[in-house]
Formats: sequence, C-alpha cells, structure tokens
Amino acid sequence: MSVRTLKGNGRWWALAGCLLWLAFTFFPLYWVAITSFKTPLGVVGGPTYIPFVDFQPSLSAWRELLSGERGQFYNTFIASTIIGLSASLIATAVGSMAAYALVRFTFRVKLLSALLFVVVAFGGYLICYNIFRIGQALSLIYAFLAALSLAVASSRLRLPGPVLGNNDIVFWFVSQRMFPPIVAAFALFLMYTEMGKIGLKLVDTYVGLTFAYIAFSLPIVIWLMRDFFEALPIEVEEAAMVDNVPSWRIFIGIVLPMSKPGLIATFMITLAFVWNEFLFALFLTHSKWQTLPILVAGQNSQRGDEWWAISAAALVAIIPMVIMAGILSRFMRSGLLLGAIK
Amino acid sequence: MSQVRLEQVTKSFGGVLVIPPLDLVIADKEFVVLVGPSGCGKTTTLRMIAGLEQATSGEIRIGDRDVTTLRPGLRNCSMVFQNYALYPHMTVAENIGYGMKVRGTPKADIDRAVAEAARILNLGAYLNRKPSALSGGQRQRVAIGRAIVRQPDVFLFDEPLSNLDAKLRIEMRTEIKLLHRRLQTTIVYVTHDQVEAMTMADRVVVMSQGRIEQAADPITLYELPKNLFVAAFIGAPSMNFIEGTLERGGDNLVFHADGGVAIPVPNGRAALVAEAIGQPVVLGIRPEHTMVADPSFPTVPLKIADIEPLGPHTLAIGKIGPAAFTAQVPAGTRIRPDDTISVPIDHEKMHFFLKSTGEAIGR
Amino acid sequence: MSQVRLEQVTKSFGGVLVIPPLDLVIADKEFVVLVGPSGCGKTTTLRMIAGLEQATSGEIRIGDRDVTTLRPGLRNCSMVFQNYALYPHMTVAENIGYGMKVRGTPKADIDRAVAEAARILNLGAYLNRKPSALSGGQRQRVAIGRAIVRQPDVFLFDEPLSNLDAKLRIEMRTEIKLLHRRLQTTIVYVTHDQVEAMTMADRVVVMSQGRIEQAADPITLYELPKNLFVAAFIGAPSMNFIEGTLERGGDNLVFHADGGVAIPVPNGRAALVAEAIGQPVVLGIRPEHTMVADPSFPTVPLKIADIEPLGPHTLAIGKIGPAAFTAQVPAGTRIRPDDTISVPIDHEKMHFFLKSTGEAIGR
Amino acid sequence: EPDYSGVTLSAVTQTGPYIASALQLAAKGWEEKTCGKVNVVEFPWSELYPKIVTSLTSGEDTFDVIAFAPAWAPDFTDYLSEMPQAMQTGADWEDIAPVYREALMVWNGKVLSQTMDGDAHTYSYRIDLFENADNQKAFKDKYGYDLAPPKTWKQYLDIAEFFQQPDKGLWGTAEAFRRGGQQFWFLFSHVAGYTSHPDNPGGMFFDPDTMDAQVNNPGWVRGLEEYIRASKLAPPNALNFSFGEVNAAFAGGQVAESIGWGDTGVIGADPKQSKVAGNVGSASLPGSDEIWNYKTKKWDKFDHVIQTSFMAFGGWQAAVPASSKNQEAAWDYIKYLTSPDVSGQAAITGGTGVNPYRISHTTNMDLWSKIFSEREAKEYLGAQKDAVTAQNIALDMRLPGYFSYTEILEIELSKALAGEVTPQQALDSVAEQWNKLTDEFGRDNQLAAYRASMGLPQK
Amino acid sequence: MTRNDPIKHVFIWPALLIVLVISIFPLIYSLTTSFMSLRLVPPIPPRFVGFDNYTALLQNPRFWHVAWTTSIIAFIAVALQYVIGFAVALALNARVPGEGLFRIGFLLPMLVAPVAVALIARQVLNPTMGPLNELMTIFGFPNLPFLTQTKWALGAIIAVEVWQWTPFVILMLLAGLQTLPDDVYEAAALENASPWQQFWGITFPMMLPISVAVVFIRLIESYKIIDTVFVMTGGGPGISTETLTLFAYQEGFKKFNLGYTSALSFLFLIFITIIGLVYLAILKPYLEKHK
Ligand SMILES: Nc1ncnc2c1ncn2[C@@H]1O[C@H](COP(=O)(O)OP(=O)(O)OP(=O)(O)O)[C@@H](O)[C@H]1O
Ligand SMILES: Nc1ncnc2c1ncn2[C@@H]1O[C@H](COP(=O)(O)OP(=O)(O)OP(=O)(O)O)[C@@H](O)[C@H]1O
Ligand SMILES: [Mg+2]
Ligand SMILES: [Mg+2]
Repeated sequence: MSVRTLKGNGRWWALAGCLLWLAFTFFPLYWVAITSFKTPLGVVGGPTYIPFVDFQPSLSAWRELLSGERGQFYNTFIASTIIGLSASLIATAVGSMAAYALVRFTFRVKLLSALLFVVVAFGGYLICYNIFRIGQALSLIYAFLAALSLAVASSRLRLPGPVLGNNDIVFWFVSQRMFPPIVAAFALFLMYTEMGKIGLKLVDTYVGLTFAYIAFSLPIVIWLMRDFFEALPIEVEEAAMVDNVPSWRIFIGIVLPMSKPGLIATFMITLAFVWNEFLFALFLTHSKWQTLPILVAGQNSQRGDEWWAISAAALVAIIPMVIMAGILSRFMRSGLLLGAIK
Repeated sequence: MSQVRLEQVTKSFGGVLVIPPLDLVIADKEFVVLVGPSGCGKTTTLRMIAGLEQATSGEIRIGDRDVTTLRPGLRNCSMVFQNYALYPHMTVAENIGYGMKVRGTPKADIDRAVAEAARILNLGAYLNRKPSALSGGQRQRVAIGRAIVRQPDVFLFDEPLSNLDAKLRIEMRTEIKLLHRRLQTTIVYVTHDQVEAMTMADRVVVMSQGRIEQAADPITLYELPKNLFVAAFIGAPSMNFIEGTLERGGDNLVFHADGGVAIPVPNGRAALVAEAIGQPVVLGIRPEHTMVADPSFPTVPLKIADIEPLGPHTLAIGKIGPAAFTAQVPAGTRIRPDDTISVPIDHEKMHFFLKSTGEAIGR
Repeated sequence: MSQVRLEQVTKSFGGVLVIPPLDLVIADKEFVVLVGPSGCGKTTTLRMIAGLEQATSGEIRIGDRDVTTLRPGLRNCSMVFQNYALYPHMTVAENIGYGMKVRGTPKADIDRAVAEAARILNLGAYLNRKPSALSGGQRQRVAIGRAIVRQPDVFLFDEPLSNLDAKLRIEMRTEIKLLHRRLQTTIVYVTHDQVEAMTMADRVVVMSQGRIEQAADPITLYELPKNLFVAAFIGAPSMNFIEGTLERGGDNLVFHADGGVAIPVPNGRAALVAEAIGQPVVLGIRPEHTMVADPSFPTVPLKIADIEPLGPHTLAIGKIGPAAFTAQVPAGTRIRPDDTISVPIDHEKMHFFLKSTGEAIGR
Repeated sequence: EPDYSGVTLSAVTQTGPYIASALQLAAKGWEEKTCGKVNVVEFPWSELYPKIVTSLTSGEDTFDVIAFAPAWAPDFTDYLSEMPQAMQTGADWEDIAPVYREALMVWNGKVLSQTMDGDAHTYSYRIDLFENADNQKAFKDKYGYDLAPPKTWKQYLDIAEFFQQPDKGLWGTAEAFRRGGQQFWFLFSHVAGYTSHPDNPGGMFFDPDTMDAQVNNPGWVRGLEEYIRASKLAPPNALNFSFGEVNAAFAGGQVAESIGWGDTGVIGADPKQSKVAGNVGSASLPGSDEIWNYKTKKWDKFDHVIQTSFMAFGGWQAAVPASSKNQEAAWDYIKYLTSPDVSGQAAITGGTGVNPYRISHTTNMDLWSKIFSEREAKEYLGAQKDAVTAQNIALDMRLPGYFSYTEILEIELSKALAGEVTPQQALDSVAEQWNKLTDEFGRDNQLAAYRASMGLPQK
Repeated sequence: MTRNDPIKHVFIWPALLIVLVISIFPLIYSLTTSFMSLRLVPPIPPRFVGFDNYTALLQNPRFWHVAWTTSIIAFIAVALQYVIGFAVALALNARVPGEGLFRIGFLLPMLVAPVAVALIARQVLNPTMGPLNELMTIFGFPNLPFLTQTKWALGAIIAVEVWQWTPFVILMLLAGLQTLPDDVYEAAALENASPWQQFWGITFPMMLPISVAVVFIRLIESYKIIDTVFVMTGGGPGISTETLTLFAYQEGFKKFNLGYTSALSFLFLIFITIIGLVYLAILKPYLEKHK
C-alpha cells in the first residue's frame, strides 16, 4: 500500500474517467482491427461493428500484406526494427550522457567562439565550394574541421563578450528540433549524396539513416532527461564520488538505474519517434533500408483509401511497439528512490 | 602520512558566509571529533575535506598533497553521510560492496568484506534487502558499512550513530575505535553525542558559527573550557551559570551572585582569578559537581521547579536568584517541586568567565 | 478523549512478520516513549497509528473511534517523520504553515504560528530557505515545527531530536514537554536517547522484535527491569552481566560466578531469590553501582582493558572471569590498562535473572 | 535473347499493388528470361514525385527504371534517356493506342518514356437503376427524354438530380472534389467538353501561341459551374472525396452514376468488392454541342454532340534515367513489361491497376469475360476503346512546374466548391496566377514545353 | 551545484558532435538558399535575391494564414493534451484498478505512425462509411461535415492530435510522478490535505519542470504538424486548415521552390524560437521558485 493509491470514491471516479479515455483511445484502434478483417465490400457497405455478428471476417487484407503485394513488407519491417531499436538506444544513451553532463557539470562557452564556429563553417564552405571548387563534400568537411578546431582553440583564449552556460547549450540542442524538417531533410539528402560521391555511401545505408535519427532524437532526449536527472538526490552520487567511483560508472551504475522511469519513458518516446518517422526515411533511403511508415503511407494510394489494407499495415506497425511498451512499462515503477536519503 | 590541514578555508553559499577563515590541522592517525550547535558548519567542513564542496578560498591539504581543487575520488576519503545517501536500487550487500566492485576487487574478497561488515553492523539478515525496506537505524548502519569496508587515508563520519539505540551505539563506538586502531587512519567524526565525543576522540574540536571555539582533548575540554560557549556546550546536562562579581571578603575572594548569594572562592583559585576583581564575571558549575555534600563545600539554596529522575541520579531543576540552575541529587532523594533545597557546590570545580568577553579566567 | 489502543495488531511486509500480535493502550494525555533496538518496529507502530501503514490484522482505536481502516487525514495525528519528509519545493515557512494553509487558516494566523514555531526552534533566520539549503539539524527542526503548529489528538514523534546538539536537544525536550502540558495531547515518542526517554515519558515501552518487553514508568524500568533484555537495554553504559549459580554458603546465599568469583547476596534479597538455588542464573549490576566504595560492599577484581574518561567519572572496561564488565570509577582515579582493580559492588542494587528464561527473580 | 545475368535493375514506383504489382509480375518473367534481377522499390503515391525529382537531380544512379505519372514528365525530360530505336518499330509498337504513342510518350520528337497503363476518364452507371421501368417512366415524365447514359453534361446532371434520394441512401453522382484527391482531373473532364475545340487542338489550358492562361474563359466557367453542381448531387461530404471514395461510393451502391478512370468499372464489377456487381454499365464521357473557341472568343455551335475524350492523368509511364548504368537492360525490361502478352495479362489481373492502352487490350474479349459479365465487358471495353481512339481527344496538362500550377488551381477550386468565391472569380484568380507563374518560369520555355506536351510542332 | 571535471567533455561531445555534423550542412544550405531564387523544377539557374524571399513571404497573406491556423491547432491541442494527459497520469499513478492494462493501452495511439493515424481518422470520420456518422445519426445529426467545413475540420484535426499525442504527455508525466518521493505525500496526508490540495500544493509544483519540458516539446512538435492535415483534409477546404509545414511541403516538395521554402523555414524557426523564449521566460520565475 502506498499513500498514492487512491481510496474510496475517488478511485471509482478515476476509473470511470480512465474508461472513458480508454474508449476514446481504443475505439479507433478497434475500428482499425476489425477493418483489417473486412473485405473491401464490407467496408464500402457502411459501418459494421462486431465480427461474426454483423460481418464475416476475412483474411484477405492480411494475406495481401504479408505476401508482399502491398510493398516489401518483411524488408521494411526488419529494417525498421533494426534502425528503430539501435537509433533510439544510442540516442537515449548519448542524449542521457549529455543531459547528465549539462545537469551536473559546468559548461561555459564563449559566445565569440560559437560565432567563430558559425562564421568559419559558413565562410569556409562557401569559399571552398564557390571559389576553389573542390566539391561540396570536401568543402564541407574542411570547413567543419577548421571551424571546430578554431572554435575549440579560441575557447581557451580570453575572449571578451557574453558567456553561454548550460541552459543556453540545452536551448541550442532543442532549437535543432525547432527547424522545420522539410528543408533539413532535403539538405541532408544532398549532403549524403555528396558524401556518396567521395566514397562515403550514406544514402540508403543503415549508418546514414540511423545517424540522422540519432541526431534528431538527441534534442528531445536531452531536454527530457535533464529534468529527470535534476530530480535525483545528488547526495547519492556524492557518496559514489567519495568512493572514487569513476564518473562514467556513477552515471551507468547509479544515475541511470535511479532515473529508470524517466529513462524508459524517454526511450519509448524516442522509439516511437524513430519508428514512425517518415520524411527522413523517405529521403535518405530508397530500397534496402526503407522503413515501415513509408509502406504504411503507401497504402494511401492515388486509387483512394483502401481501408482494409491501411488497417492491416497500421496494425502490423504497432504490434512490435505494443510488445515493447508492455515489456518496458513493467520497469516503470514508483518508489525507486525510496530509502536513498533521509 | 595523511595529515589533514585546512588553511584559511572559507565557504560561502551564494552570499552567505558559512565558514569564516578556518585553520585546522588534524594530525596523521588522529581521531578528531567535531562538535558544535546545529548549523555551525560541521557537515560543510567535512564535505570540503571530502571534496564535495569547493572551498570558497583557502587551501586544503591531505598528507603532503594540496587537494584544494582535487576531485573527491582522488582524495581517498571514506565518508558516512549525515543523510546516508544509499544507492536505492542496490541491496544492502551491493551497497556495501559497490566501491570494491568498482575497484575491481575479486568477487570472493568482496563477499568476505561484506559479510564481515554485516557481522559488525548486525546487518546479516538484511543483506538482500533494498534500503527502502529497512528501518532508519538499519539504513544508517548500511551507510557505515559502506564506509568501513575501505581502507582510505581519511575517514569522515557525519553523525554516524545518531539513529541507533544506545546499546548498538556503544557496540559501534567500540567497532569504530577498533577500526581506527587497526587501520591507523585519520578520522574526522561529527557527533552530537557528548559521550561519543568524549570516549572516542583524541581531540575534540568545538565549533560555533563556522569558527573553532576550542580544540583540545576531551578531559581538558571538560575541565578547562576556554570560554563560556565551550563550557555551556560541553557536558550534559549543561553547566550552570550564575552572573555576579568577584569581591574581596577578608582574606578570601568571594563571588557575589546577582541574586544575593555569596560563594567563597578557594584559596588555590583566588590568586588566579584576582585580576577580575570588581568586574562582572560568570561563575560556572556543572550539575554533577553539586551532588556530593562535603562539609567544606559552600551551599546555595535552590528553589525546585522540576524534577528529572534519571536512574543513577536525579536532576533538580530550578532557580538560584535570577539564574536557572540544575542540580544533580542522588537517586532516591525525596524532593518535590517548590521545595527549596540546599545544594552543595564543589568549589574546586567552579569556573569563572569574564562576562564581557566570555573568556575563562583563573586557569 | 484520545486514548490510543492497539489490539492484537500485526504487521507483515510481504512475507516478513515485523509486528507479531501487539497490544498497547496509551491513555488519554499520556506521554509514552517507545524504545527498542534498531529495527524492532517502533516506526512501523507509529506509522500504523498514523494510518500510513495498514495493519495486517488487529484493530486500532483512537479515542472511541475504530480507525483501523480510516485514512490518515481523518485520524488527526501529527507526526515528525524519522526522515523528516519535508516538502522540498517549499521554504521553511511554507513547510511549517502548509498544514494550516490546507485547513484554510487565515494568512495572518499562519504567519503568527510560523513565527512562534520558528522562535521555539531557533529557525528564525532560515524561514525563507528551501530545505536543501539547510543543515541536517535544521531540517529536523523544520520537521518538528511542522508538527507542533497543529493541535492534533495525538502527536507522533519519531526520533525527533536525533540530529540536534545536546544543548538544543535539552531545549527542545523542554519545549515538547511544555507543549504536552499546554495542549494536553496524547504523545507517542520514539527515541534512542535514554535520557530523553527517562525525562520525558510518563511511561516507557520497551520493544524488541515487534513485541513489548516491558511497559512501565522510567524509574521502575531502571530499577526493576522485568527481564534480561530490558535490563541490558535500559541504562548507558549497559548493565554488566555475570553468569553463575546461587548457592547456599552458610547462612547466606552466595552467587558463584562462572569465573570463580563469589559474591554474597544480602539477606534482604536472599529469601526472594532462594527459589533459584542451584539453577544457572545471571547476576546484573549497573556500572554506576560499582563506584561508591562502601566497606560493606563485596568487591570483585577487574582486569582493565580500556579506559573511557567521561568527565564526571571514568569508565573502566575489562573482564571479570569470562564476562565483560564495565565499572564506573571516580574521575581522576589513576588507572591504566592491564591494571587489575578491585571493584566494589553495591549489592543492594544487584539484579538476578533466570538464565533459562531471562526473567528477573527476587523482585 | 539477351543475357543480363549479374545486372540488377532498380525500378521505382508507387506502393503496391497498383502498378507495382505489374512491375513485379513482369520482373519475374523477365528475370527468368534474361537472368537479370529487378528490384521493385515502392514509395507512397504522394511522395513519389519528390523522390524521383531528388534522385534525378542529385545525379546518382539510384534508379534504373522509373514508373511515373505523365504529368511529371516535363520536369524529368532533361534527365531521361531516349527509347532505343529498335523498340520504336514493329507490330507491338503500332499496337499502342496512337494517343500514347504519338503524344504522351513523345517529347520534342523524342520518345522518352513508354506508356504502361492507359488512363482516360469514362462514365459508369448502374444498369439496374437505369433499366428500371419505374425510373424510366418517372424520368421521362420529368425531363422529357429517355433515361440512358448521358450524351451531354446537362443530361448527366439531370440524371444525377433525378437519382438524388438521400432518404433511400442513394445519391446522384460521385466525383472527386478533395484537394489533393485528384479533384482537378474531374473538373478537366467537365471543362474538356466545352473547351477542347476540334479546330484548335491543344488550346484547352493555354493559348499555344502566346501561352496565355485560358482557365477563365467561359468554357471553363461553365465546366466549373457544372462541376460544382455535381458536388451538390453527390453523397454528403463528397467534398472530401478522392477517387478512392468515388469508387467506394459507386461500388457501395450509393450513387447512380459517376465519372472516373477505368477502375470504377473493374471494382464495381468485382463481387468481392462491390454491391453492384453485374450492373455496372460503362460509356464515354458526356460531351457538348457548344464549344468555346478561344481564338474567336465565341461559343461555336455544332449540329451534333461532340464526344470529347479527356486523357485524365494519361496513364503511367515507364522511363529510364540517363544516369542509369544499365540503360540497355532497363529498356529491355520495359519492353517486356509492355509487350502485348504481359501487359494484356496485367490489364485483366485485379490489382495491377493496368488499364488498356493497346488496341489489342480492348479487342480481346476472352481476357475480359473472366471478370465482367458479357454486357459489362462489352460496354466497358467499348468505352475504354472510344476514350483512347476518339476523334476529339483532350490531352491532360503537362508542364514544367506542374505542381505549382495545379496547387493554385486546387486552392481556388476548393474555395469555389466551398462557395467562398464565384466560379468566375476563382478562375480569374487562377488565370492571373498562372500567367505570373509562366512569366517566372520563362514564358518561352513554358510555351515550348506546352506545345511539346500537346503534340504541337515547335514554333 | 554543478561541478567542473574534465570527464564532462566525454559526456557531452558525442551528442554535440552528432548534432553538429548533422545540422551544419542543412543550416548552411538552407540559409544560403533562402537568399536565392532556386527551383529544382523547372530547373532555373539559382540567382541571389537578397531578402526577396522573406519579404515575399511576409507579404503573402497565405503565410500569415497558415501561421495562424498552425498556432490555433498547436495551442489548443497541446493545452488539451496537457490537461487530459496530466489527469490520466495522475489516475495511473494512483493505481486505478486495471492500471497495468491502461498503461499500455493508453500508449498505443502514440505508437501508430501519424500517417496511419490520419488515415484511421478519415475512416472513422467518414460521413457515410464511418461509425461516427452512425452514432451522430442516433443523436439526430446525420452526415456531419467533419472534414469539409473549416470549423469541423480544425476540430477534427485537433481531436486527432489530442488522440495521438496525449500518450506522450501521459508517459512523461507518469514517469515524473513515479520519481516523486512518497514521504512528502504521507506528510500531506497526515495534514488531511484533500487530493485537490495535494495536487496544487505538492504534485503540480514538483512536476513543474518536467511539465514545462513536455509542453515545450509538444508545442514545438505540434507546430510541425503535417501528416495529419495532409491526409485528413489536404489543407482544405481551400487553405483553411493548411499548416506551416504543409505549406512548406507544398512549396518544397511539390514545387521544389527551395529558396522560398528555406526562407519559410527560417521564418518558422524565428517564429517558434520567439514563442519558445517567451514561453520559457514566462515560466522562469515559477521554475526558480520551485527549484
Ligand atoms: N518495506 C519493508 N519491507 C520489509 N521489511 C521492512 C519494511 N519496512 C521496514 N521493514 C522491517 O521492519 C522492521 C521494523 O522497522 P521499523 O522501521 O519499524 O524499525 P524501527 O524500530 O523504527 O527501527 P529504527 O530505530 O532503526 O528506526 C525492520 O526490521 C525493517 O527491516
Ligand atoms: N546549500 C546551502 N545554501 C545556503 N546555506 C547552506 C547550504 N547548505 C548549508 N547551509 C547553511 O550552512 C550552515 C552550515 O551547515 P552544515 O550542514 O555544515 O551544518 P552542520 O554543522 O552540519 O549542522 P547539523 O548539525 O545541523 O547537521 C547552516 O546554517 C546551513 O543553513
Ligand atoms: Mg550536519
Ligand atoms: Mg524507525
């Protein structure tokens, strides 16, 4: 028993509310589930609700889907699984690391260094590309490396001007997520193709897509995990520090387990984002690593909405996520921090 | 060599100066106990030694290393936190063994050390529990266990026994002393328990508002408090204070309390306190020095307000003139509130302080 | 009417039975102190009274209401948590005033009550701080403050003074006693500090492993412990125990310790303990009853292993035969480890227990 | 037979089954025949265009075969390889309906793509409703002429109005009205009847001499008015219909008639998908006896109804990007894909989405009797054949920057459908914006491209 | 208190590098193209036009219209998501009966691809073939124009957004609630604080930081809404439900008017940065107060 457990009447009101919300969430899903077992005729003939009662279920939509008639089902499924899991795992890991650093350590970036980075990267690229004409990819690489090393070097100098702190860095991370993805996706495609031209094949590769997903999930992971880390009692980490536990082990062995609910929630969110991401998948892949959302979206063809096919595809796409959610939500239990400090 | 040396160390939180410049040298292998009123900066001092708090200014040395800016892990201290700071997701055994595991100690050794610590701490039955399923005292013992499985240069204990029962506390005291003897480690120990301070310390440091009031071995502290603060702070129940003046009364010096009572000062002390004649002074006398009725002792009348029987003896609490006064009387003495009793004063044990500065005189 | 009555209350966590059937009646306006070894179930008992823990079986009544399943808020208890449980996002003032705010007390009244509590607790300077910027003792005082601004039916204090220095602790003790007198509220108070237990309690309940060993007023507990456990638990330093047998030695009864020492039993006690002649018994004697050297007292030789000068007196720790023994000697006695001294035993103060059951005999 | 072992072709199209399954079916046969390999890559319909554009403009050899909508061709022409000469002769070549062979596949005299699906709008109706005696009588009483597949757009609307009986769950007609849901092709079908002047070929969208937009001429306004009227004689919410819903509505028995591509007939006749199987009648689109002459700015009256066929969408095209490293194999695959046997089979295989585009497709009744009743088949094939071989054929709009043009149209169209602006206002606005766009893209370029798309010689 | 330790670089650089590497080119590319007239189709040679794209956009009423529409959708949807999500998270945290099942069930919508969600919505909202129509018919409102009248369409889009993304709020807030200390609630329970008082006195303030983060992320993401609108209404009727990203999509991927789209993207970025900064600035005092 815990104080949090609702007792008495409130419990039933809450249950009623939850059931109402459940009806709201489940009805469309139920509709999808039964529609996937309807024949085209069953769909266009007006709504029917209960299998075997007011319509006769049929497996035709599933047969079509699983036979690959409606897109490379198995390929995309496997690609999605591999990319989704690995990208969200890595993003959660790398993002948590950064979030932890931003919560527990002091960072000071001089505004001038940051500006220097931007100016050198821009200028370097434009000069290399337009004046020396050495190719987009190489221009970019040179400019990036020059900008990065200059910025890092300059940060050691005594530069005047404002200094950016942890919050500014966090905001910078999130701002990456604010940029509308349309142009970014296309530009990324361009960059990947250019890289392909110098031998670094990124388009339609596992590395290319996963890398992009990691980068675009990081802002969210960082922003969310930061708050979870901030809620942890720092004393526990201090105890470990005194024990000469190296920082990375404090992070892995103590901080991560203590923030398990947040970590799992963030992982789920990231996974959901990656699993359902469309635009990058569209541009950065074309055959081998095509992902499920492309296939699902494809069911909305120019011939109109084939509800039965859409439903089957949508269902297939969520089943793994449901399993994932089922497994993970077990680990999201309260009281984790109980007994840590007085 | 693990001498701990704080030189002109200060600490502010935000704008609040919590530790004004502090100098403290703790010798190698010394067992120093920090005592002081709540909020006087004991924990802060410990945390600065451990490296958990960066000193605002000044220098901290452990052994011959300047550790002022060194990170905690490298200072080789072991600490029991006032609020335990257990790893909530680990069992008791894991909590205790974690430091060793991190240092790559073989599993068998860890198990042995954990078992040994658990034995010392009476935690054997709880090794597989998480901290959340432990009682307050059990948690505190886990925190101790985590510290004592190591062999650091310096042990830092922050009120490690505060939530243990008397019996266990005595056992633990003995264990910690054994540990000290065995490992020959420097120990800095914070406690509010005077018995603990007295029995364990090589030296007791009395702090107040971040400053050191007196640092001395326990007996000196008890017998020769340097000032009013220390005198009042050390000893439970606390020393009684009576304000008044020292005056010459024939051959002898006599202390005239503000309320009218007069207490002669024995000859041995008279020369020493003569300097304060005529000045307002404070006489201090501990309750335990008011019990034995020697005929040579002067007596004072005490109007009893409250009675606290403690078992071995009883406390009679009341007033002498305007001053609150606690007298210790033998157990079984028949007294009642509103009685006025005559309290003998062991005049060899009297202390005198200048009222103006609080400094002890006549030592 | 706020009598608290626990009838056949048990509590298990998971499969572990922590409190076997427990009966405890706390009278209206009574000040009961719970003591017992760490982990014996004091906090659990308090939490069951407060309603924070549901009793596994049995019935709990407060006043004439059966509160066994009532939710905490309706029981009108006020509690100081062992681990403080402060609201981390509120300032000290908000923490203390929250309960009143919840009950819709006007702001001015809240401010007044908070200021009064802060005065009592010496927290005036910290009212606008968050708990995270307080020292351990300050936090504990906030927790007390939160409880004492209310006028509940029952106060529950779980080691409320454990992190305070001796001086403050005595002040707080007084304040709580005043509070009790003023509000005439039933108080259940957990402490490990024997002085606290002795000075504050109307009745002390000694618990062990969830059971009540003895519940009596402090003096009775000290003077007439019901069994070995209570005898050992109450009193610091703890009572010395020597195993042996009672035998007739001429007219008198003589206690023959296993190590060879013989101690005559005074005639007054002989008749009472005669029942145990020939059986293995345990003799108990408190250290404080080994100090006064009355010529009529028997003496025993003590080989000193360790010395603890406490100020008013000194402890000599060593062995008598196979049994560990602590004797209290006057301060200033010149003793050294490895000396063997002759310890007088105040034979009126001896206790006898049956070794088999641990029960006291001869009372 | 060529041997392409070791060659892997990557063919891109929209997500299956439509078109993609035709490519896949052909891939299987071609692989057996040549030992090559074809990898069919599928993208959602709405994303296919950007996907192809980006891959073509990036210069990568991402795809060897692209199957795409003809309207996009102008944007692709710079990047496509020409069809091998050998494929441009012979019986198989001649068998392709001329409108494709001569217009849609050709760009500035070069054959850049191969039609792999025939698309034109036709008319579908419910035989059971039309031949119900009560209906016939009631109709005649009301409108004064016999109930039969309409010859003119006015009749079309009369019929729709007649069958508009919401209380019986029956509505008049179904067309696509949804933005982004093929709506403008349905408008074009209406408009084609009034603006595709037999004497002024290629003048429906722009003046092929000046490249001035024609969209706001009276022919267009009339077409739009009737299109809007049709939206009122359609099931509720028809404003959100795309072609899919049109088919569903027709197959679900909700409407008495509809216009659209050949799929309506195929789906309607399939008992697994349709409630009206066996009763699906087909005919050519209605026409008009008045056509606007943009040159004289007058309505030209004809003594008979001119049957105008509108090549809506125009059928999927297969082409080979110039960047492909396997052009020869790719063209060979396309040849196999579009051969009369393979494509004939595809045309009658449900779900391939391939509609007749060869003469032989519409003449081989045996193929079709499998899915249609005899009457249905006859009417269906007749309508299809008439559509691609009609005298007066209106070609769909194909222009560089196609989406820029259609977006303007779609937005204004939606406003007009919602009644926010009058048809005239809407079309005036479209015309103004189209002209601006043309100027922005370069009027000369656009004019040349427009003429090329309409099969007119370059000026 | 933050500390200084060289190890911090090891923690932050991986994330920093990944994000820098991925974002630098898109930034350079879009910023430079935003000052050019650049179309992929029909291919027109790029030309520097200065701020023309920006001024054109700012003068385009369609831009303001889509910005307004997007704001309405985002703000209403996020507000609803937050309120409902918090309520549900609280219920789950309070262990309503069947909580374990709800936990997974409530997450489902978030796990469905947005395109699929929109397709499903279209199915359910279909005025003749959808179930909602039948339901409304029972109440005497047959064939409501869910997707074809501006108000209804906006409502439907918001409803779908709420349906899909409330789980996000539920999940994050639930995770936050799980890390709140129990003992504080025990203390409050003893004070007989009603659930309502506990919520406003304890839960809400302690959840404020994570709430701020969740709402912020939802707001940013909502501003990028496209799939739902694209599939459900295609931006129609007219452009009345068109959103910023859909507008950008039309310009960028249909017309490949890249200069214009880039400028649009930057205006969008500026717009949302302002909203974000204002939002954070408004909440800052509260955050500090409860830190
Ligand atoms: N959640 C739990 N699960 C299992 N056992 C528990 C749990 N909570 C407490 N216990 C056990 O119950 C016993 C009684 O605990 P309780 O906290 O009441 O002890 P206590 O008398 O207050 O001790 P202390 O003086 O150390 O605070 C202890 O042995 C403890 O380990
Ligand atoms: N983070 C902080 N910000 C501001 N003041 C602080 C902070 N931490 C501690 N203090 C103040 O510093 C002073 C010293 O605190 P410290 O914890 O060292 O006291 P302590 O001697 O350990 O007391 P206790 O015996 O009560 O634990 C206290 O007055 C406390 O209020
Ligand atoms: Mg402290
Ligand atoms: Mg306890």
